[in-house]
Amino acid sequence: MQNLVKAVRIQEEDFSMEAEVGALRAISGRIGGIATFLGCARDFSEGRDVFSIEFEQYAGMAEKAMQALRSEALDRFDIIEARIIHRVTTVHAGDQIVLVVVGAEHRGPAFDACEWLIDELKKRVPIWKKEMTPDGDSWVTQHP
Amino acid sequence: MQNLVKAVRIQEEDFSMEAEVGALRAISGRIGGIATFLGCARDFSEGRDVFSIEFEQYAGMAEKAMQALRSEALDRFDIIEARIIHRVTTVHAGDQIVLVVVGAEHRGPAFDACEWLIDELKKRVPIWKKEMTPDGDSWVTQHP
Amino acid sequence: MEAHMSVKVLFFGSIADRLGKRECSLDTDKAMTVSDLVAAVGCSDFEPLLLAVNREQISDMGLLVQDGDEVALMPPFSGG
Amino acid sequence: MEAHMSVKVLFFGSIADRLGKRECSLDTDKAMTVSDLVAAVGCSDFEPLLLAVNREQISDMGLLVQDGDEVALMPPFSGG
Repeated sequence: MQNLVKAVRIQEEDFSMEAEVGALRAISGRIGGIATFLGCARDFSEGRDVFSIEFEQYAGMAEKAMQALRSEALDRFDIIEARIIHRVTTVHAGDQIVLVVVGAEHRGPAFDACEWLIDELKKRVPIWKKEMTPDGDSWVTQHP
Repeated sequence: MQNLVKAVRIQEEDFSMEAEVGALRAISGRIGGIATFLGCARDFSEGRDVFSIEFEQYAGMAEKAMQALRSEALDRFDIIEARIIHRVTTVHAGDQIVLVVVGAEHRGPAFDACEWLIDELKKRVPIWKKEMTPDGDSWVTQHP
Repeated sequence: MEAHMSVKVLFFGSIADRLGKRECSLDTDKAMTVSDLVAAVGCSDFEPLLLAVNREQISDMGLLVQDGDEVALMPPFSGG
Repeated sequence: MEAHMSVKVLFFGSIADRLGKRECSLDTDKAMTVSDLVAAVGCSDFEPLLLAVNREQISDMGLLVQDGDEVALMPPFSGG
Protein backbone atom coordinates (compact mmCIF):
# COMPACT_ATOMS: atom_id res chain seq x y z
CA MET A 1 0.00 0.00 0.00
CA GLN A 2 1.28 3.41 -0.90
CA ASN A 3 0.85 6.37 1.33
CA LEU A 4 -1.88 8.13 -0.61
CA VAL A 5 -2.24 10.69 2.17
CA LYS A 6 0.64 12.72 0.76
CA ALA A 7 -0.46 14.70 -2.28
CA VAL A 8 3.14 15.26 -3.41
CA ARG A 9 5.56 12.37 -3.53
CA ILE A 10 8.83 11.21 -5.03
CA GLN A 11 9.09 7.46 -4.91
CA GLU A 12 10.76 4.46 -6.50
CA GLU A 13 7.67 2.30 -6.73
CA ASP A 14 4.98 2.54 -9.38
CA PHE A 15 1.73 4.43 -8.76
CA SER A 16 -1.91 3.85 -9.67
CA MET A 17 -3.65 6.60 -11.60
CA GLU A 18 -7.05 5.39 -10.41
CA ALA A 19 -5.94 5.41 -6.76
CA GLU A 20 -4.48 8.91 -7.07
CA VAL A 21 -7.59 10.28 -8.77
CA GLY A 22 -9.69 8.59 -6.07
CA ALA A 23 -7.59 10.17 -3.31
CA LEU A 24 -7.97 13.59 -4.94
CA ARG A 25 -11.72 13.22 -5.32
CA ALA A 26 -12.05 12.17 -1.67
CA ILE A 27 -10.87 15.67 -0.67
CA SER A 28 -14.04 17.43 -1.82
CA GLY A 29 -17.43 16.70 -3.31
CA ARG A 30 -17.27 20.02 -5.16
CA ILE A 31 -14.81 18.65 -7.74
CA GLY A 32 -16.57 18.44 -11.12
CA GLY A 33 -13.60 18.34 -13.50
CA ILE A 34 -10.32 16.48 -13.18
CA ALA A 35 -7.41 16.98 -15.57
CA THR A 36 -4.47 14.62 -15.41
CA PHE A 37 -1.13 14.26 -17.09
CA LEU A 38 0.68 10.93 -17.16
CA GLY A 39 4.23 10.81 -18.46
CA CYS A 40 5.61 7.42 -19.36
CA ALA A 41 8.72 5.97 -20.96
CA ARG A 42 8.34 5.56 -24.68
CA ASP A 43 9.31 2.59 -26.77
CA PHE A 44 12.98 3.41 -27.28
CA SER A 45 13.39 1.05 -30.20
CA GLU A 46 12.08 3.62 -32.67
CA GLY A 47 14.97 5.76 -33.79
CA ARG A 48 16.99 5.83 -30.61
CA ASP A 49 18.56 2.86 -28.90
CA VAL A 50 17.94 3.26 -25.19
CA PHE A 51 17.83 0.28 -22.86
CA SER A 52 16.45 2.17 -19.90
CA ILE A 53 16.34 5.57 -18.18
CA GLU A 54 17.73 6.23 -14.71
CA PHE A 55 16.43 9.11 -12.63
CA GLU A 56 18.43 10.98 -10.01
CA GLN A 57 17.01 13.56 -7.60
CA TYR A 58 18.36 16.09 -5.13
CA ALA A 59 16.68 14.25 -2.28
CA GLY A 60 16.51 17.16 0.11
CA MET A 61 15.11 19.59 -2.42
CA ALA A 62 13.08 17.83 -5.14
CA GLU A 63 9.98 16.94 -3.11
CA LYS A 64 10.13 20.34 -1.40
CA ALA A 65 10.18 22.05 -4.82
CA MET A 66 7.19 19.94 -5.90
CA GLN A 67 5.31 20.90 -2.74
CA ALA A 68 6.01 24.57 -3.48
CA LEU A 69 4.65 24.07 -7.02
CA ARG A 70 1.44 22.54 -5.66
CA SER A 71 0.97 25.44 -3.25
CA GLU A 72 1.60 27.97 -5.98
CA ALA A 73 -0.89 26.21 -8.29
CA LEU A 74 -3.54 26.26 -5.56
CA ASP A 75 -3.00 30.03 -5.22
CA ARG A 76 -2.75 30.81 -8.93
CA PHE A 77 -5.64 28.80 -10.32
CA ASP A 78 -9.27 28.32 -9.33
CA ILE A 79 -8.74 24.69 -8.40
CA ILE A 80 -9.61 22.60 -5.37
CA GLU A 81 -6.78 20.07 -5.14
CA ALA A 82 -3.65 18.92 -6.95
CA ARG A 83 -1.43 15.87 -6.66
CA ILE A 84 2.05 15.29 -8.11
CA ILE A 85 3.84 11.95 -8.07
CA HIS A 86 7.27 11.44 -9.66
CA ARG A 87 9.18 8.19 -9.72
CA VAL A 88 12.94 8.21 -9.26
CA THR A 89 14.24 4.82 -10.27
CA THR A 90 15.27 2.95 -13.41
CA VAL A 91 12.45 2.76 -15.94
CA HIS A 92 11.97 0.77 -19.12
CA ALA A 93 9.72 1.22 -22.15
CA GLY A 94 6.09 1.57 -21.07
CA ASP A 95 6.80 2.38 -17.43
CA GLN A 96 5.00 5.23 -15.72
CA ILE A 97 7.23 8.16 -14.69
CA VAL A 98 5.18 11.13 -13.54
CA LEU A 99 1.55 11.89 -12.75
CA VAL A 100 -0.15 15.24 -12.19
CA VAL A 101 -3.81 15.28 -11.13
CA VAL A 102 -5.81 18.48 -10.71
CA GLY A 103 -9.40 18.77 -9.50
CA ALA A 104 -11.54 21.88 -9.90
CA GLU A 105 -15.19 22.85 -10.04
CA HIS A 106 -14.80 23.57 -13.75
CA ARG A 107 -12.54 22.20 -16.42
CA GLY A 108 -10.74 25.35 -17.62
CA PRO A 109 -8.69 25.95 -14.48
CA ALA A 110 -8.10 22.19 -14.07
CA PHE A 111 -6.46 22.02 -17.52
CA ASP A 112 -4.52 25.25 -17.04
CA ALA A 113 -3.13 24.19 -13.67
CA CYS A 114 -2.28 20.67 -14.83
CA GLU A 115 -0.29 21.89 -17.83
CA TRP A 116 1.38 24.62 -15.75
CA LEU A 117 2.39 22.09 -13.09
CA ILE A 118 4.10 19.69 -15.48
CA ASP A 119 5.77 22.56 -17.35
CA GLU A 120 7.08 24.11 -14.13
CA LEU A 121 8.06 20.74 -12.67
CA LYS A 122 10.43 20.29 -15.58
CA LYS A 123 11.92 23.74 -14.95
CA ARG A 124 12.05 23.86 -11.17
CA VAL A 125 12.35 20.37 -9.71
CA PRO A 126 15.91 19.01 -9.34
CA ILE A 127 15.50 15.65 -11.05
CA TRP A 128 17.75 14.41 -13.84
CA LYS A 129 17.45 11.58 -16.29
CA LYS A 130 20.27 9.53 -17.77
CA GLU A 131 19.68 7.31 -20.79
CA MET A 132 21.42 3.94 -20.97
CA THR A 133 22.44 3.27 -24.56
CA PRO A 134 24.66 0.72 -26.37
CA ASP A 135 27.32 3.46 -26.56
CA GLY A 136 27.23 4.20 -22.84
CA ASP A 137 25.25 6.41 -20.52
CA SER A 138 24.14 9.88 -21.49
CA TRP A 139 22.55 12.61 -19.36
CA VAL A 140 19.52 14.30 -20.86
CA THR A 141 20.04 18.04 -20.82
CA GLN A 142 16.83 19.26 -22.38
CA HIS A 143 13.36 19.41 -20.93
CA PRO A 144 11.17 19.53 -24.08
CA MET B 1 -16.28 -6.64 -18.94
CA GLN B 2 -16.64 -3.56 -21.05
CA ASN B 3 -15.81 -3.52 -24.70
CA LEU B 4 -12.56 -1.58 -24.48
CA VAL B 5 -11.95 -2.20 -28.17
CA LYS B 6 -14.13 0.77 -29.09
CA ALA B 7 -12.31 4.05 -28.51
CA VAL B 8 -15.55 6.05 -28.60
CA ARG B 9 -18.53 4.90 -26.57
CA ILE B 10 -21.79 6.06 -25.08
CA GLN B 11 -22.91 3.72 -22.34
CA GLU B 12 -25.02 3.46 -19.22
CA GLU B 13 -22.47 1.62 -17.10
CA ASP B 14 -19.55 3.18 -15.30
CA PHE B 15 -16.04 3.14 -16.78
CA SER B 16 -12.55 2.65 -15.37
CA MET B 17 -10.05 5.40 -16.04
CA GLU B 18 -7.15 3.00 -15.54
CA ALA B 19 -8.60 0.51 -18.02
CA GLU B 20 -9.21 3.23 -20.63
CA VAL B 21 -5.69 4.64 -20.23
CA GLY B 22 -4.33 1.11 -20.48
CA ALA B 23 -6.30 0.45 -23.67
CA LEU B 24 -5.01 3.69 -25.16
CA ARG B 25 -1.40 2.91 -24.25
CA ALA B 26 -1.70 -0.56 -25.77
CA ILE B 27 -2.16 1.10 -29.20
CA SER B 28 1.42 2.34 -29.45
CA GLY B 29 4.71 2.25 -27.58
CA ARG B 30 5.48 5.72 -28.90
CA ILE B 31 3.05 7.38 -26.47
CA GLY B 32 5.05 9.43 -23.94
CA GLY B 33 2.41 11.82 -22.65
CA ILE B 34 -1.22 11.18 -21.80
CA ALA B 35 -3.67 13.95 -20.93
CA THR B 36 -7.06 13.05 -19.56
CA PHE B 37 -10.21 14.84 -18.55
CA LEU B 38 -12.69 13.24 -16.18
CA GLY B 39 -16.02 14.96 -15.61
CA CYS B 40 -18.02 13.86 -12.62
CA ALA B 41 -21.19 14.88 -10.82
CA ARG B 42 -20.52 17.37 -8.07
CA ASP B 43 -21.87 17.31 -4.56
CA PHE B 44 -25.21 18.99 -5.24
CA SER B 45 -25.81 19.90 -1.60
CA GLU B 46 -23.69 23.02 -1.84
CA GLY B 47 -25.87 25.86 -3.03
CA ARG B 48 -28.16 23.93 -5.34
CA ASP B 49 -30.56 21.19 -4.37
CA VAL B 50 -30.25 18.49 -6.99
CA PHE B 51 -31.06 14.87 -6.23
CA SER B 52 -29.62 13.48 -9.43
CA ILE B 53 -28.95 14.23 -13.09
CA GLU B 54 -30.50 12.33 -15.99
CA PHE B 55 -28.83 12.22 -19.37
CA GLU B 56 -30.62 11.86 -22.68
CA GLN B 57 -28.94 11.30 -26.03
CA TYR B 58 -29.92 11.29 -29.68
CA ALA B 59 -29.01 7.62 -29.95
CA GLY B 60 -28.43 7.56 -33.69
CA MET B 61 -26.28 10.67 -33.74
CA ALA B 62 -24.42 11.18 -30.46
CA GLU B 63 -21.84 8.41 -30.77
CA LYS B 64 -21.39 9.23 -34.46
CA ALA B 65 -20.69 12.88 -33.54
CA MET B 66 -18.16 11.73 -30.94
CA GLN B 67 -16.46 9.50 -33.51
CA ALA B 68 -16.24 12.48 -35.88
CA LEU B 69 -14.66 14.54 -33.08
CA ARG B 70 -12.05 11.85 -32.44
CA SER B 71 -11.19 11.69 -36.16
CA GLU B 72 -10.94 15.46 -36.38
CA ALA B 73 -8.69 15.56 -33.29
CA LEU B 74 -6.38 12.93 -34.83
CA ASP B 75 -6.12 15.12 -37.95
CA ARG B 76 -5.78 18.46 -36.18
CA PHE B 77 -3.28 17.63 -33.45
CA ASP B 78 0.02 15.78 -33.36
CA ILE B 79 -1.40 12.96 -31.26
CA ILE B 80 -1.36 9.18 -31.53
CA GLU B 81 -4.69 8.08 -30.07
CA ALA B 82 -7.78 9.46 -28.35
CA ARG B 83 -10.65 7.86 -26.46
CA ILE B 84 -14.00 9.39 -25.47
CA ILE B 85 -16.48 7.70 -23.14
CA HIS B 86 -19.75 9.37 -22.10
CA ARG B 87 -22.31 7.84 -19.78
CA VAL B 88 -26.01 8.34 -20.50
CA THR B 89 -27.91 7.31 -17.41
CA THR B 90 -29.00 8.78 -14.08
CA VAL B 91 -26.04 9.94 -12.01
CA HIS B 92 -25.68 11.03 -8.41
CA ALA B 93 -23.08 13.08 -6.57
CA GLY B 94 -19.62 11.67 -7.12
CA ASP B 95 -20.50 9.57 -10.17
CA GLN B 96 -18.31 9.63 -13.25
CA ILE B 97 -19.92 11.14 -16.36
CA VAL B 98 -17.39 11.64 -19.13
CA LEU B 99 -13.78 10.69 -19.85
CA VAL B 100 -11.45 11.95 -22.56
CA VAL B 101 -8.01 10.34 -22.89
CA VAL B 102 -5.39 11.55 -25.37
CA GLY B 103 -1.98 10.01 -26.00
CA ALA B 104 0.84 11.75 -27.85
CA GLU B 105 4.59 11.62 -28.12
CA HIS B 106 4.78 14.95 -26.31
CA ARG B 107 2.55 16.64 -23.80
CA GLY B 108 1.65 19.90 -25.59
CA PRO B 109 -0.53 18.34 -28.30
CA ALA B 110 -2.00 15.86 -25.77
CA PHE B 111 -3.24 18.73 -23.58
CA ASP B 112 -4.47 20.79 -26.54
CA ALA B 113 -6.40 17.89 -28.06
CA CYS B 114 -7.88 16.79 -24.74
CA GLU B 115 -9.22 20.26 -23.94
CA TRP B 116 -10.44 20.74 -27.52
CA LEU B 117 -12.28 17.40 -27.42
CA ILE B 118 -14.22 18.12 -24.24
CA ASP B 119 -15.00 21.68 -25.39
CA GLU B 120 -16.25 20.48 -28.77
CA LEU B 121 -18.11 17.52 -27.26
CA LYS B 122 -20.21 19.98 -25.29
CA LYS B 123 -20.94 21.97 -28.47
CA ARG B 124 -21.43 19.21 -31.02
CA VAL B 125 -22.67 16.03 -29.34
CA PRO B 126 -26.46 15.70 -28.92
CA ILE B 127 -26.63 14.85 -25.25
CA TRP B 128 -28.80 16.71 -22.74
CA LYS B 129 -28.88 16.76 -18.98
CA LYS B 130 -31.89 17.25 -16.77
CA GLU B 131 -31.51 18.03 -13.09
CA MET B 132 -33.93 16.49 -10.60
CA THR B 133 -34.69 19.01 -7.87
CA PRO B 134 -37.20 19.33 -5.00
CA ASP B 135 -39.16 21.75 -7.24
CA GLY B 136 -39.30 19.38 -10.18
CA ASP B 137 -37.13 18.53 -13.14
CA SER B 138 -35.17 21.14 -15.03
CA TRP B 139 -33.28 20.86 -18.33
CA VAL B 140 -29.80 22.34 -18.31
CA THR B 141 -29.46 24.74 -21.21
CA GLN B 142 -25.92 25.96 -20.79
CA HIS B 143 -22.67 24.16 -21.49
CA PRO B 144 -20.20 26.13 -19.34
CA MET C 1 -43.87 17.52 -60.49
CA GLU C 2 -44.72 16.74 -56.92
CA ALA C 3 -44.39 13.37 -55.26
CA HIS C 4 -45.57 12.08 -51.93
CA MET C 5 -43.00 12.47 -49.20
CA SER C 6 -42.81 11.04 -45.69
CA VAL C 7 -40.44 12.48 -43.11
CA LYS C 8 -39.64 11.28 -39.59
CA VAL C 9 -39.35 14.12 -37.07
CA LEU C 10 -37.62 13.63 -33.72
CA PHE C 11 -37.83 15.90 -30.65
CA PHE C 12 -35.34 15.94 -27.78
CA GLY C 13 -34.92 17.28 -24.27
CA SER C 14 -37.02 20.30 -23.35
CA ILE C 15 -38.60 20.36 -26.83
CA ALA C 16 -39.98 16.84 -26.41
CA ASP C 17 -41.30 17.82 -22.96
CA ARG C 18 -42.93 20.98 -24.34
CA LEU C 19 -44.62 19.17 -27.21
CA GLY C 20 -45.47 16.14 -25.10
CA LYS C 21 -44.05 13.81 -27.76
CA ARG C 22 -40.70 12.46 -28.85
CA GLU C 23 -41.39 11.95 -32.51
CA CYS C 24 -43.93 12.26 -35.28
CA SER C 25 -44.28 11.47 -38.96
CA LEU C 26 -44.91 14.21 -41.47
CA ASP C 27 -46.50 13.40 -44.81
CA THR C 28 -46.81 15.92 -47.59
CA ASP C 29 -47.15 16.23 -51.34
CA LYS C 30 -45.36 19.57 -51.57
CA ALA C 31 -41.67 20.50 -51.57
CA MET C 32 -40.74 21.49 -48.02
CA THR C 33 -37.73 23.26 -46.53
CA VAL C 34 -36.46 22.58 -43.03
CA SER C 35 -37.98 25.92 -42.08
CA ASP C 36 -41.39 24.79 -43.42
CA LEU C 37 -41.07 21.57 -41.45
CA VAL C 38 -40.24 23.42 -38.22
CA ALA C 39 -43.36 25.55 -38.74
CA ALA C 40 -45.47 22.48 -39.58
CA VAL C 41 -44.63 20.83 -36.24
CA GLY C 42 -45.31 24.08 -34.37
CA CYS C 43 -41.74 24.90 -33.32
CA SER C 44 -41.14 28.18 -35.21
CA ASP C 45 -40.84 30.16 -31.99
CA PHE C 46 -38.55 27.64 -30.27
CA GLU C 47 -35.30 29.51 -29.71
CA PRO C 48 -32.51 28.46 -29.66
CA LEU C 49 -33.21 25.49 -31.89
CA LEU C 50 -30.61 23.09 -33.26
CA LEU C 51 -31.38 20.93 -36.28
CA ALA C 52 -30.06 17.71 -37.71
CA VAL C 53 -31.02 16.01 -40.96
CA ASN C 54 -30.17 12.33 -41.14
CA ARG C 55 -28.02 12.66 -38.00
CA GLU C 56 -25.85 15.49 -39.31
CA GLN C 57 -26.25 18.91 -37.77
CA ILE C 58 -27.31 21.56 -40.30
CA SER C 59 -27.64 25.32 -40.15
CA ASP C 60 -29.32 26.10 -43.49
CA MET C 61 -33.06 26.31 -42.77
CA GLY C 62 -33.64 26.62 -46.52
CA LEU C 63 -32.49 23.05 -47.15
CA LEU C 64 -35.13 20.97 -48.94
CA VAL C 65 -36.38 17.97 -47.01
CA GLN C 66 -36.28 14.68 -48.93
CA ASP C 67 -38.56 11.65 -48.73
CA GLY C 68 -37.38 9.33 -45.95
CA ASP C 69 -35.35 11.97 -44.15
CA GLU C 70 -34.98 11.90 -40.38
CA VAL C 71 -35.13 15.47 -39.07
CA ALA C 72 -34.28 16.21 -35.43
CA LEU C 73 -35.32 19.33 -33.50
CA MET C 74 -32.98 19.79 -30.57
CA PRO C 75 -32.40 22.27 -27.74
CA PRO C 76 -28.76 23.34 -27.08
CA PHE C 77 -26.62 20.38 -26.04
CA SER C 78 -25.59 20.03 -22.41
CA GLY C 79 -23.50 16.87 -22.32
CA GLY C 80 -20.10 16.49 -20.71
CA MET D 1 36.58 40.11 11.50
CA GLU D 2 36.83 36.74 9.84
CA ALA D 3 35.55 33.51 11.28
CA HIS D 4 36.05 29.95 10.26
CA MET D 5 33.36 28.68 7.92
CA SER D 6 32.46 25.19 6.74
CA VAL D 7 30.22 24.65 3.73
CA LYS D 8 28.82 21.43 2.29
CA VAL D 9 28.90 21.33 -1.52
CA LEU D 10 26.76 18.87 -3.51
CA PHE D 11 27.16 17.90 -7.16
CA PHE D 12 24.46 16.30 -9.31
CA GLY D 13 23.97 14.58 -12.63
CA SER D 14 26.58 15.26 -15.29
CA ILE D 15 28.49 17.57 -12.93
CA ALA D 16 28.99 14.79 -10.38
CA ASP D 17 30.14 12.50 -13.21
CA ARG D 18 32.58 15.10 -14.55
CA LEU D 19 34.10 15.80 -11.14
CA GLY D 20 34.04 12.16 -10.11
CA LYS D 21 32.43 13.05 -6.79
CA ARG D 22 28.98 13.78 -5.44
CA GLU D 23 29.92 16.10 -2.60
CA CYS D 24 32.74 17.81 -0.79
CA SER D 25 33.27 20.02 2.20
CA LEU D 26 34.77 23.47 1.82
CA ASP D 27 36.50 25.14 4.76
CA THR D 28 37.65 28.73 4.66
CA ASP D 29 38.44 31.68 6.91
CA LYS D 30 37.45 34.29 4.33
CA ALA D 31 34.09 35.68 3.25
CA MET D 32 33.05 33.85 0.12
CA THR D 33 30.38 34.48 -2.50
CA VAL D 34 28.61 31.68 -4.38
CA SER D 35 30.73 32.68 -7.37
CA ASP D 36 33.92 32.24 -5.28
CA LEU D 37 32.68 28.83 -4.16
CA VAL D 38 31.95 27.71 -7.73
CA ALA D 39 35.51 28.71 -8.67
CA ALA D 40 36.97 26.99 -5.59
CA VAL D 41 35.42 23.66 -6.58
CA GLY D 42 36.62 24.06 -10.18
CA CYS D 43 33.24 24.58 -11.86
CA SER D 44 33.58 28.15 -13.18
CA ASP D 45 33.39 27.00 -16.77
CA PHE D 46 30.43 24.65 -16.24
CA GLU D 47 27.66 26.11 -18.34
CA PRO D 48 24.72 26.06 -17.89
CA LEU D 49 24.94 25.75 -14.11
CA LEU D 50 22.02 25.91 -11.69
CA LEU D 51 22.61 26.67 -8.03
CA ALA D 52 20.76 26.07 -4.80
CA VAL D 53 21.64 27.28 -1.32
CA ASN D 54 20.01 25.34 1.48
CA ARG D 55 17.69 23.66 -0.99
CA GLU D 56 16.35 26.88 -2.52
CA GLN D 57 17.35 27.73 -6.07
CA ILE D 58 19.24 31.04 -6.34
CA SER D 59 20.38 33.15 -9.25
CA ASP D 60 22.52 35.79 -7.50
CA MET D 61 26.10 34.53 -7.72
CA GLY D 62 27.16 37.41 -5.48
CA LEU D 63 25.30 35.98 -2.50
CA LEU D 64 27.58 35.45 0.52
CA VAL D 65 27.91 31.88 1.66
CA GLN D 66 27.28 31.33 5.39
CA ASP D 67 28.80 28.80 7.80
CA GLY D 68 26.84 25.55 7.65
CA ASP D 69 25.27 26.26 4.25
CA GLU D 70 24.51 23.44 1.83
CA VAL D 71 25.30 24.59 -1.70
CA ALA D 72 24.28 22.49 -4.70
CA LEU D 73 25.79 22.71 -8.19
CA MET D 74 23.32 21.31 -10.68
CA PRO D 75 23.00 20.82 -14.44
CA PRO D 76 19.66 21.77 -16.05
CA PHE D 77 16.82 19.66 -14.73
CA SER D 78 15.36 16.92 -16.89
CA GLY D 79 12.61 15.39 -14.79
CA GLY D 80 9.08 14.70 -15.89
